[in-house]
Amino acid sequence: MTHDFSRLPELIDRHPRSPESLIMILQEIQREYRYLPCEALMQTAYALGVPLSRVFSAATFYNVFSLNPKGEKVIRVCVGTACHIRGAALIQDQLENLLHIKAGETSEDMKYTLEVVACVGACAMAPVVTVNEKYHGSVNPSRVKKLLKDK
Amino acid sequence: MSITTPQQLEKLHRECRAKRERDKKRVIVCCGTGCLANGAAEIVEAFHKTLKERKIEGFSVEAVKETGCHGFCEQGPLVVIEPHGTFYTHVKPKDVANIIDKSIADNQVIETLLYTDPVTNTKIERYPDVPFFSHQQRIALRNLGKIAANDIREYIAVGGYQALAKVLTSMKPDQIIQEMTDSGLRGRGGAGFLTGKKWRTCASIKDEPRYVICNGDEGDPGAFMDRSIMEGDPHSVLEGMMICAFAVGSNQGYIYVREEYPLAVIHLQKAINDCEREGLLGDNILGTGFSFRIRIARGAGAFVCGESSALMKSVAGEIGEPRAKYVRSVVKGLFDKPTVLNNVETFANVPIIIVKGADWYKSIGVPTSTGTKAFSLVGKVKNTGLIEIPMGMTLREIIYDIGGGIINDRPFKAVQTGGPSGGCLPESKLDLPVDFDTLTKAGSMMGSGGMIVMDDRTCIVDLAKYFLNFLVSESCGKCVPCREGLYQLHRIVTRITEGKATEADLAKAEKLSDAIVLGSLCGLGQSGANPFLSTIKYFRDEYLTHIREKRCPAGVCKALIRYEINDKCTGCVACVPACAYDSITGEKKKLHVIHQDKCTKCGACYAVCTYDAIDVI
Amino acid sequence: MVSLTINGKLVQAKEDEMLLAVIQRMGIDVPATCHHKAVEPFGACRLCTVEITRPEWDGWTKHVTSCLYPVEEGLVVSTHTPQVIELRKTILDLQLARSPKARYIQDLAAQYGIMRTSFEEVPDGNDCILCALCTRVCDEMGFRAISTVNRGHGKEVAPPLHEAPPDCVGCLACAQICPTNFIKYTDNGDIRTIWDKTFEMLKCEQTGQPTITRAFAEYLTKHRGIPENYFKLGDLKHRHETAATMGRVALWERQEKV
Amino acid sequence: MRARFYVNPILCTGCRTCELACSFTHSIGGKPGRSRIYPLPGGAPDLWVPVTCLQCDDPACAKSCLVNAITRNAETGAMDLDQEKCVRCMACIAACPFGCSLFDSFHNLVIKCDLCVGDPACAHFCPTKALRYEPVAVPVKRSA
Repeated sequence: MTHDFSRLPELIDRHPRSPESLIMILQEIQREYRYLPCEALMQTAYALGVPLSRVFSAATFYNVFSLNPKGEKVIRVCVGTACHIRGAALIQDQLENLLHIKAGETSEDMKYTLEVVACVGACAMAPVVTVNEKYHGSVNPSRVKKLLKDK
Repeated sequence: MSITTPQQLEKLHRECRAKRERDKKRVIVCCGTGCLANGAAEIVEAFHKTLKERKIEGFSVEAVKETGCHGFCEQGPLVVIEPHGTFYTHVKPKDVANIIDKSIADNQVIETLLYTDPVTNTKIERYPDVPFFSHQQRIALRNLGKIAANDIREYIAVGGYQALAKVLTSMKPDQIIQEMTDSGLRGRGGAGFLTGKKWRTCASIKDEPRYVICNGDEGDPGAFMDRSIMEGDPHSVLEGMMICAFAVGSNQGYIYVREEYPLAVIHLQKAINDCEREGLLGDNILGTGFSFRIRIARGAGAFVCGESSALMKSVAGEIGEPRAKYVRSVVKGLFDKPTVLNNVETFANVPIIIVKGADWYKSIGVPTSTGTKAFSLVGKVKNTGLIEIPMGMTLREIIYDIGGGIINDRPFKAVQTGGPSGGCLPESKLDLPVDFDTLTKAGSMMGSGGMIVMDDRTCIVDLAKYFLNFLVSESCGKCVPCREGLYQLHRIVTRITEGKATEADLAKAEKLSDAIVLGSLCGLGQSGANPFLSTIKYFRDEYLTHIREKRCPAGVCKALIRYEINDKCTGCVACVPACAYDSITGEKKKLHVIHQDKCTKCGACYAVCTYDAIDVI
Repeated sequence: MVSLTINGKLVQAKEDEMLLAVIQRMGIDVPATCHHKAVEPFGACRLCTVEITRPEWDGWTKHVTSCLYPVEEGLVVSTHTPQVIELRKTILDLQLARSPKARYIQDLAAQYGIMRTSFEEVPDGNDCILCALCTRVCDEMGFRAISTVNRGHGKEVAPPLHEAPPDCVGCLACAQICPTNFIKYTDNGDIRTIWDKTFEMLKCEQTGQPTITRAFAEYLTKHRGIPENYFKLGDLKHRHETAATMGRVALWERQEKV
Repeated sequence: MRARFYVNPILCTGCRTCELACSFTHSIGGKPGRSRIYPLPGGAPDLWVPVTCLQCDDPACAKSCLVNAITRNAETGAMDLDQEKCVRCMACIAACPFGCSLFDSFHNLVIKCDLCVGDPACAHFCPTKALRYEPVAVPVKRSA
């Protein structure tokens, strides 16, 4: 997959050039490209004067970052405690089945990425599924298919 | 124009308050994450659109306020008409025109939108009368659902930044710390360390610069109090931080917000920008010579970053591996400098303590745990949502009076507090008062405030497995007891849920748990065995049933159950498409059959069956 | 100087010392698999945990990792209480489940009476015990070429992007410090390979004896001010040159005297 | 520093007693170590030079050591190598222009002369006094 990396310097320049900014910059890059391309890691390391090993270490430590491109729609099943006891596992099971991918994977056509997330903080509406930034509360098995259809 | 003196602030406060009072009616649309998920944004839009077309005497679109979370997320989207307090639930965009015509223009109440009390089955008109709210006492959450979250003037109108003006003009740092100490406020992040004591230590260290960090990394699954405060009342957090900064002599603050809360970041950033514009953050605040700035640091998805030393590493742009805290972070914290780290809710409590005084605060709650505590009451309880109660209220009052009891009136089984590191309390402990020390003594903990209620359909062993799985995936992996120990403990508990364990395994798990508690480096590891230890303490029988009888009484552990269709089946075929594995067959209007060889025990059929025709055996 | 009691003996220690240093100086065998004097204490293996108390604590005790705990006046330390021994056993048992074939861990575990792990062996286990000595020594030396990646149970030591690390100079410190010899390298005198990166070896211009990698020498020249020409010869040839020079001087001095 | 190590090649007979003394003094576990002193031909017939660490004032070994394992011993004046700190990167061996940081392949250790913590065995046993360890008033400047 090729990318236009011309926006990288701009993303990096949104934050002060100090090691403190590392995680913030990686987040900008993740938002822009939906993953962290190698090129971006190297440019970030160079710009901040941080060793590449540290950048890679942070990129693999935190959940948000992904070294593989994510799909157009990132579907996150909240498996927080409240969601868990209200049947999040079942929702996850259904989604895995419908999309033919396991949690953490991306469909071959790059349309969907399925993830589980510890808690999105919408526990009162458990179980919760988010599609990109949109929250869907009180999801039940019959609503799962609909989730995939609408935008 | 920026505010440069306390007098100007006072003047602005009077102006804003007067403006607020001039509004005859105010429409409050809850825009917390819960209500947004249910379509609150569309409601706001509908108000704007409809009000463009219709002119109502003495009511403008400005009186429609988007506020933070009311707490009663279950019933969202919520609309409240002030000052009467008419409380509408489950509002849809199509209801908006009706609300404007009837309730705003004509003072009528729309019956169909009112909340129905599940216990008495009556409609309740005003929201303070709803039992969910009437049993609460809101201090940290005082402004949630009252003021527009994004408007600094609204905050100033209700007395915001008065506490800041008070400390800057009439109090010495030492007096502030003394006030905090006297109030008995304990850290709301979970450990319950005395806030005043922490500030005093920090202020006494002869090292500069000092930092103030607000911990908004609310990682406990099942908790969202801090999120609601950051989204709904960001200024109270900022004000609390400013007061703390003045008290300990700091000029730089950070708010660490977890990745999953993008809205909180937006609202906090807006609040910071507004404060900088108004001169409440920056150099020479209110002309007193005090300078303070706040930056937001975003988490990137790591539960362990809720631990103070890991959080500080993360703020510094490193990976969140905790360090041993033989030198406490209040002495050597961020960038090895003295650092006060408090939780969002703690900071939100600070301004009101300054305004109303330590004695007032101390009068609430119980002597060792003063004040109130916010909880997110979730799980299998009828009224789920965000609540704040005085310390000392019993679990039973919370679950049954505020929460309205268990869904479908099933039997109560356990309540889990304190997140993954906390514990489960059984029915026999329901009359315990909720405060730091009592919960700890009972084998659970206050934690940051997640309160998850479970009924008899929740398997305790499965729950322990769930939490252990969470902790294994969230362990930073630095120290052996946590990395390897929790992994092995999870393996043992998993074997129990699969019916493959023996009683010797149980003994081994207990011994291993002791080592994890004793040997781990940070709080995550040291409390990492709690999901197991606290459940085995009160629910040993359930473990033994899994081991000896190879049976899961709650019908949850897949390896130990099977689903079967009983003769209540009407042949409605609802379950057939629900089964993703084609394991249910049967003709319409005839008894259906589950083919056990294909069944993966996902429970989809059980979830969709409305005739109670599927048994879990 | 501070004085403290360790296993009943009164000992003296320097103020900024850590407990473990004093314990080891006394010849007490406390295992510590993530400890090395070249790097800062880390506190990851937890094997050096000891029990501490003070007379005024009224019998209350706590457990601390001795590698990270600074000595204190009047501290009372016990290194082998039943509880501590039990903890070490469990930790070694856990390490053995991850690294069943590592001799170093086998030997340590055997000392504590554990011949094989009582836990499930970790399916993707290997000899790496994640003590992070390699990454820490690399940091300490200033290269910061490798790091731990991922977290929790999936943590491992790896070069960035799992490719040849750009900052590595092939000094082998990581491989040398590794207590289980997990970090592999090859060196045939001409070429050294570590972390999938290949390095040219410098050789003595006269004897052909290989010394260090060219990249390492260049680093030392650039950052440590070691003249480039020092690296032209191996140590043997250097000694011969030294002898020749000193010999000339001695002869010259003798002639002067005569 | 109270004493200095003197080498007088003129007196050296190449008897190699110093080598033996050094090896045995630095034995580990009963096994003699590699010697840290070598009498080598001095470029003239019958001229031998015992080559050992000069304990330079500005030593290349310490500068090249990235973990600071080589430090000056204030008592003896020697550059001491802390074996517990050494990570065997061989930088000091490559950097020493006198070839006096050595590798003991038998014990897998980097070694160098430490003046036997103030009583060098080589000087002690040298039959001709070609090696001497004697008090000095003013240290002489030398550099690598």
